[in-house]
Amino acid sequence: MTDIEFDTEGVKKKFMFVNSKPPYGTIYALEVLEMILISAAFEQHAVIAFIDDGVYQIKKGHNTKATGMKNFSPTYGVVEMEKEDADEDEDIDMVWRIVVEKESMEARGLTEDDFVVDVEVLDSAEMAELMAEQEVVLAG
Amino acid sequence: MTDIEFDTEGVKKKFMFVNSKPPYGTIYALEVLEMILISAAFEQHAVIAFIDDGVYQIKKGHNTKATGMKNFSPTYGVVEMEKEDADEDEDIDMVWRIVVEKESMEARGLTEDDFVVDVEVLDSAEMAELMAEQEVVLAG
Amino acid sequence: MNKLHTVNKSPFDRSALATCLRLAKSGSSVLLIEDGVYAALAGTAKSGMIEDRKGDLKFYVLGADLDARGLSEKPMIDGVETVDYGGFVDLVCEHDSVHSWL
Amino acid sequence: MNKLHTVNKSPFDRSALATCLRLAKSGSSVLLIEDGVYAALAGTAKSGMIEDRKGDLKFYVLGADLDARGLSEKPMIDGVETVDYGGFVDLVCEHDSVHSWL
Amino acid sequence: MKIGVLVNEGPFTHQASDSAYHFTKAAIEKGHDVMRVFFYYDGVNNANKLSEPQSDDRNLVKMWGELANEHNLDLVVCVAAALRRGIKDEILADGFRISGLGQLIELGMAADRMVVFGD
Amino acid sequence: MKIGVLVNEGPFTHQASDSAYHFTKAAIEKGHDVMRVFFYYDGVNNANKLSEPQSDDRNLVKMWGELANEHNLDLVVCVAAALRRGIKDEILADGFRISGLGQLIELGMAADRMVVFGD
Repeated sequence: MTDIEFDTEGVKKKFMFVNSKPPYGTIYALEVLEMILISAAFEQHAVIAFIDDGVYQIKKGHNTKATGMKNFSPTYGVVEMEKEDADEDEDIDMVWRIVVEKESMEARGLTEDDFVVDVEVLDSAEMAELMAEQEVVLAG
Repeated sequence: MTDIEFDTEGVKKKFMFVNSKPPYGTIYALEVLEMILISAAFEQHAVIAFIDDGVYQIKKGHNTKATGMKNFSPTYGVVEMEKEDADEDEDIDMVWRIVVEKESMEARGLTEDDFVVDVEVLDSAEMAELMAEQEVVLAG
Repeated sequence: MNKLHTVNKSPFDRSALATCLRLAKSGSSVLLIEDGVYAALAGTAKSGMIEDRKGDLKFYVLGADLDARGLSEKPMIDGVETVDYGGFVDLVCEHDSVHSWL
Repeated sequence: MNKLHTVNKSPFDRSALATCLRLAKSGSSVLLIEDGVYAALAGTAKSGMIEDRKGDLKFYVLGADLDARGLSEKPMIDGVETVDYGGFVDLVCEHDSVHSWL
Repeated sequence: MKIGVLVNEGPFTHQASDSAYHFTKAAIEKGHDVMRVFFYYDGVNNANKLSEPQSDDRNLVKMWGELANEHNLDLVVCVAAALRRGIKDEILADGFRISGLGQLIELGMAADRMVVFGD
Repeated sequence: MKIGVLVNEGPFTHQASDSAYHFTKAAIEKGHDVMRVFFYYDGVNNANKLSEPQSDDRNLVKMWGELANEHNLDLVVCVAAALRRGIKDEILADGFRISGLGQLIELGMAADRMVVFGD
């Protein structure tokens, strides 16, 4: 079958990628990253949110040598670059945010310094406000 | 490749099948039943245990018409027959027990009358004792 | 925005419902499907989760999933409305956006 | 019988560890693997689960899974012993039977 | 209304594919335009034409294919997720096509509502 | 010591297959007899030879097959679980064989220890 194309000319939506699962035990953390990177080409607004055990996805120092799994952590460097590009290029109307829920982070013994990317830490009420604004919510 | 056979002549072990997941949301409840039925032919001791959300697997009145899924509930009638055969045939040294953890059942608003099979209700301490005796613990 | 939240996990085993209730804004709706329907039962150790939020959230449960699990004759928490797959579609359309709490 | 229990689920999201601790007999051992290793961390909201049972259960954690998750330099609960896959095999052999809490 | 559907889990193992199927069917019956159903993560296993459930069980792979053929429904399997899991053209079921993840983002952009079914 | 291993989940999606692989390898290296690795539930997807992970990721299907060939390890895929999920002879990877669930019960009977990896 041939690809079906949609008319998305000029469409600008608010996407949110919700990460709530711990890394490595399941594949969601890795495959959601592939989603996030592909979305950059479409120049949509995007919020990458970490809640519950999802906050462990961006913990520094992942070392998967002994488990033999693929370490997806360096890919967050690419996500951060895409975000910086979007922030700095004034011709592109595209805002990317990386946000962490404070309550989830603290319950899990983590602080901002534990993360491999720069994040905005939001409390539950602020996270709820931000989530309420989102138009397309994708999770894994 | 051809089947490799083990010498299991005269082996009699204590098997336990642990059901802890709710039915239909995932396939475990159905596929563990296939395991239990096959095991009957090997005349081993077996405990079929329901703990946590697993107690919902034997709730009466499953009706899967609208979801279109396969209703595995009638298969518990077959399990009960296998158990009765084992109980009544004095030539077969094989004990089957169907046990439910009381605390799990009560937390979920269920009573013995809710179940599609006759069960022994054990409290956590009794269940812990029984579990400790088992030699082969299979779960799904 | 007026959100529809869906929860498909048992409140006894998983944290999805608790997270949804923590992060759903007042006035939005929650539809329980699949193993999420157990949260709609009255008289369980987890009934309080929904009872406590009946005032500021609207709750729905998918009837097909109650039936599959043999729960249709069990008492439901007051105010939880049962819908079929068509009703699920209507809820999706009546709200501005859908958030699935996986 | 002297049992080895394995738990591979996060204590924050899933009930598996709580169930294991409720039904494991005094004197048996618990090995945390995969997403179960988060329960071995000191200073989290769930650290108490293992701290409370250190007296009557012996706890182990798989180092490979701590490493993968970037936890090897984080403080662990006192008394939890780290093993590698070879140590996992040894534990299986030293105990009479294995119960995986899935 | 234009609706997009995402399926994250494989058939039988998780109810997500069943729920997505019944939702999609109901949406079509109500006259909505289900623009595309996108299969990601283990959802790609819904497109394995070798799947042969027991005779008294539903055949989800076939059901999706028939729904697609009856209603000209676009069933797209993510190529990256599919390669990893061994879902390739030689076993791709009737009614499905393999394409890139961009087609999911486009779906999110084009649809009025996006509904996700997963674990 | 005679050890039996049960794998309940598919490759990549869940770590169960990775953990079982490293456990099995370590057991063999310590001189134990891993009598059989039985694949049930989604575990049957570990035997799909079409699986083609990214070049920088591990290839679990191949790793299991190689371990089997090196150490004469018996990898058995449950026929009922496999049929449902479309794992058939035409896509069965090297080193695996398809057989009945009785082979799991026999494994439990014959092995000194049975270890289960799942979700």
